[in-house]
Amino acid sequence: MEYLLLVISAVFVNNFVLSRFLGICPVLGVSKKISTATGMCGAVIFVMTVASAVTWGLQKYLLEPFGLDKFLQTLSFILVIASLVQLIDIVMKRFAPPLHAALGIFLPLITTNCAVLGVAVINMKEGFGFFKSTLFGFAAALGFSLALIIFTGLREKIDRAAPPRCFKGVAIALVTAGLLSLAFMGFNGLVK
Amino acid sequence: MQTIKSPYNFKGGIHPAYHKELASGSAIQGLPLPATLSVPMSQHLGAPAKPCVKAGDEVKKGTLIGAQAGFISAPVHAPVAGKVNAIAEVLTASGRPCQAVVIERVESDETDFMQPMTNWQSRSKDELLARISEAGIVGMGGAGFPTKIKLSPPMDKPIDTLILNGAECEPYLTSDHRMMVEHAREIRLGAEIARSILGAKTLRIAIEDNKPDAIAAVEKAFEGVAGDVALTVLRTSYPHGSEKQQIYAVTGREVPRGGLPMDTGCVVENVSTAFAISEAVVKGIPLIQRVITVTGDAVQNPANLMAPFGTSYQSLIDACGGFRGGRPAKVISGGPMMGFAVSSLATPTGKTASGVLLLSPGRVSQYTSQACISCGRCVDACPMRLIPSELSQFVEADDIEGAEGIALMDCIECGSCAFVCPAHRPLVQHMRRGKACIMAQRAAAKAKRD
Amino acid sequence: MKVENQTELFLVSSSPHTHIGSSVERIMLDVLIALAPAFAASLYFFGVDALRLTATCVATCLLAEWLCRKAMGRTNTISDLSAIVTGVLLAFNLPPSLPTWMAAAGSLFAITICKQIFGGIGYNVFNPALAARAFMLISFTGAMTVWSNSGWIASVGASTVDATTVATPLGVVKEALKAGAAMPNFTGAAVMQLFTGKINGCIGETSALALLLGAAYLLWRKVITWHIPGAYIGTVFIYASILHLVAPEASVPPQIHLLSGGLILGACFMATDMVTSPVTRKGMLIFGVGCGIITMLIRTVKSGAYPEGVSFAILLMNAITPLINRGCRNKVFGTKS
Amino acid sequence: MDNIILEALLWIGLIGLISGIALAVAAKYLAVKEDPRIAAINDLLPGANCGGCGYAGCADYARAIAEGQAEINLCTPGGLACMSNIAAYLGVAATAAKKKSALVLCCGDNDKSKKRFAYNGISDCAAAHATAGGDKSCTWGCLGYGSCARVCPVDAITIENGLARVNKELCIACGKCVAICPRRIIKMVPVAANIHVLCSSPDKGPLVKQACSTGCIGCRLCVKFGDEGAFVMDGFLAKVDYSIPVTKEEVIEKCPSKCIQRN
Repeated sequence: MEYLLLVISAVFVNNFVLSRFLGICPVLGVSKKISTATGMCGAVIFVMTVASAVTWGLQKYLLEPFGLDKFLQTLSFILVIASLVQLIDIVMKRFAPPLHAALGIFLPLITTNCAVLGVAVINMKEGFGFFKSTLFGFAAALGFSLALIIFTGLREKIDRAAPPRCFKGVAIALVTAGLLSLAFMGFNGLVK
Repeated sequence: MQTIKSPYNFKGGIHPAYHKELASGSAIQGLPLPATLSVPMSQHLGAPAKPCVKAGDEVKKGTLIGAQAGFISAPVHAPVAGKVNAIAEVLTASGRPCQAVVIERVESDETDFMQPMTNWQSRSKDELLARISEAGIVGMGGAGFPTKIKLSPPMDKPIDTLILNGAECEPYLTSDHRMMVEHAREIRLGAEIARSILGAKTLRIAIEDNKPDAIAAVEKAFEGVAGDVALTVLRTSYPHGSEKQQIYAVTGREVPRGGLPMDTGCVVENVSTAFAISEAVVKGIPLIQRVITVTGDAVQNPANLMAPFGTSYQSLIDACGGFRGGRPAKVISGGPMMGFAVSSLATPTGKTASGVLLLSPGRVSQYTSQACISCGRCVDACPMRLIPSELSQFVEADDIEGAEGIALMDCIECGSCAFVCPAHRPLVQHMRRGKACIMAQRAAAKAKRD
Repeated sequence: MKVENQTELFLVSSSPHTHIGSSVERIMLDVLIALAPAFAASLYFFGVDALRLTATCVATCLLAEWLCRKAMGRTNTISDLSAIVTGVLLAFNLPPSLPTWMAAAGSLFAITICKQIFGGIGYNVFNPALAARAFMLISFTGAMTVWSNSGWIASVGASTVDATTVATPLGVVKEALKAGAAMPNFTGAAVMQLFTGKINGCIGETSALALLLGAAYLLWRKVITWHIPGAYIGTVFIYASILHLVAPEASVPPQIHLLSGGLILGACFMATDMVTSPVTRKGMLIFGVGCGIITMLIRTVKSGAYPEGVSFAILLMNAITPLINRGCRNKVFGTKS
Repeated sequence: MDNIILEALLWIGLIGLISGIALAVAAKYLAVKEDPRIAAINDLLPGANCGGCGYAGCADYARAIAEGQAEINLCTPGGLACMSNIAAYLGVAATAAKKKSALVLCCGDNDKSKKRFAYNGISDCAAAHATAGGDKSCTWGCLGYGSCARVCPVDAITIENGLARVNKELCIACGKCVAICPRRIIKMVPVAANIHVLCSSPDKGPLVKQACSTGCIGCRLCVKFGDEGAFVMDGFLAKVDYSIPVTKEEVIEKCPSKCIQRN
């Protein structure tokens, strides 16, 4: 039950994109077509789950024992996550070229997706264990994916809308994202 | 023969105000012929006929004036006797320029018909088909597809059912209605000829239930036809005259997507086409005239006129007593749902024009550029079960590929969606534009391949 | 696109050349007519406050619509009545004591941010009135949750609740449950009071009777179909019944769920907003069921921040409407089964 | 204190080293052979990753160019310089080598070529053309519904009184308007040429006169009075042979229907 609540919380209540406002950049970037968006979701779910696991190990067995977690956390996490993404990039290019082509520039961009670093830092702050960290990473990525896919559906509609010229494109997408996050406030408090 | 109620109801469709009473009681009559007739060479689907006369030539009624120019094409015959004035360019009802043979009419009873085929039962299938082709017969319901091709399906598509289309679901029009009331015997003859050519076991005559006198006349005329013959009474609903919906209503079979009616073992022929077949085979008269309903609230005396092809709309309207209440806002060739609005009264009639509809400004509603409000009424109305609202928005945003992905090419352009659209969006025009883009892309891709 | 035709030229357009005669204005007018009984009820129960809020919202919406269209240099659309509908629906979702300026601010938000920025009617992705209500609920939390006392609490005998706390029926229950008190006793009279509308709540949502009259009119005029309201109310009923059967002491009876918290108003008038709901029948059913489940989640999870949740449920379903539309296309005629 | 900094450096260095080795190994053993031109083209692109070309970033666009799926003129930030660099690299003719611009070969606005009917439908030239053949009296002239203006990536086309006009200062000769015009009356002409016959109607004089007050009636005066060979007749329509420079500008005055104009 505890784990279930953790997942529900990360997906709906404290949605990474709509409530914590992390990872906005890929949401705006890859929300033009549903096929690209689903590919991105897959990549993010994979990266965030693995990153949660790896950074937990890094924290537990390296930073904490040596008393480095106070000031080396961010730096080392970024380093590890960046190389991890690069690795995935290479692997994907080799084994899933169409997906790689579909994700294009956005796969390397996961490196700078603050949601990935965010989930690692939150894991440490909350003091989650290995399994819980990994699960939280996975759930947070699910929440990211939910927001991305909902947003992609909306985006396809607003791309056909007729906003005034100055609001075309990203501006109107951001307004929509704001309204969507307003709607997600309804879940407030459902899970503490 | 038995009369049965249609056992299947297609999903969707609409019930527009029919206004058939304007002309349905008026018997088919002739009209004072104009001094000159411009006979278009393109009155059918496919390649336009090639004029085979030149200025100064004398023609009799029935003389070949346009030769068939390709596999999907049909010949054109002189509808009246006279002298060829010129080969000129005219705009057909659909707005496409095409060549026309302009004939200056002379009073003459001389004809140039084909040999009547007495005892057609003894003729071979090929002979009959050749006659139908020679007579220039095309589908008279609106599309104008050459009947000969329709009646000679490939060997691997056996036809078991011939459906005679007497639904006439377009509002206002009554030409097929009057044909059935007054010429049911000839229609029966034409149907029997077509049925024997096809070797179709089953014959169905489909008529909507708003035409009781036509149903009675057909019942009487088809008495004693051998085999599996029945009159299927359709509930009145537009578009029951569309091939796909009619085949479904009569047989319960759905024409597969991208397929043809013959894929379901059915051939649908309009009742007027059946009449033309009997005239050509039994009397040797080529297709040179048809019944055309002149109707609408802006014409003095709505009527059903037997008009030779090439008669101008002006002459038809004059024969009906002219305009009522001033100049109409819209003049339509065909019915209000799928007909073409014409720009000039000089437009000549043709094989596919079953009506001329004149609407006063009060009866005309205009399209607007309002946004779709997603009310879903078009979705409920679409007999092809498409999402017209979404399709039109895709096309509007030039996402033709996206529209193709949600079955744009399955649209039959029946107009049900635009009829019900509260935002008055020109939905059918969007569909046409999108389809034209796809056709152009496909043609370009094919040209690249070859 | 419309042609002013003074000349002798014929009008030429693509087919069809005839029309059923419906229009967006007529639809909006029908919605307004359907809202009339509820408006009358609100005047009866809340008096001049109902009039004040409704007038403020409608006037602000109209003004905002006019200004937006003017600023964007587009044809004016106030005559399509949609701004009035938004104004009335927003007003119906406000508590009677709300200050006038807040109502005006909400209306401004509804028309400019939720509707006109997207290009006007047809292009908006969220129901403007609901989005504005959510915006106000978060911005003016205090003022948006002050209710006048209508004596309903006394009649259900929720004595455990502080007598000075004045809340909506569902608010009363949630507070009571959070405080660990027993479920109030819902007498027949209390239910009847809910049905006629003599309860605390937003000005237009209280009288189920008046709203159902309006909904019947909309159904008769074929402005809406039964699918969304039916699926929505049905889901809430089934969900509440199951909860009530499992734990009668800890859950509100289904009839109370149906009659309170703006469910009827939401299901019949807001969820059925054409622009932001699916177009196919199947999609409408999914939309309604989704609204019902989310509403009940927000209502029944004890720690939830909101006692009611109809607006948020509909807003969330608005957000996934494009996805529903994509997934619920009809099977095209002639598709091989 | 020193110790800690040193330690931190050491650990970060170590993590970096391990990651680096892992990546290097992966890159070596999992490498995918790629068209070397993609990298080269990518280097020629500005690297803004703006997506303005319609592709997901410069690398994707470079790949599309290398595979021959994309035109080389889609990069807005890179502009002309970028395009000619890529053209030089790929050895294809840069479209801008001999500078051209689009020109609408029609000057019959709504006052000169009246409407045949009142068109009620979508504002799109192809759609209008397909509805009873278009509402302009001249069936060859510009319909003025602005499909070309909408497709123009640089907003070089404006519609004035039912007639499209190209601003040749802005035109980048991408050819999109030429392709979209349903009446095929937009042509690419050398920017240097400044005298044109702005009519596309091949009809005989009387027919043209009926349809438009400024159409070419095939009177041949331009052929007679213009430079040798600069104007040629194509049936009943005069055309400019752009390989011959026009010096005698009096043809503009000579043209009875005023369809020879400076642009």
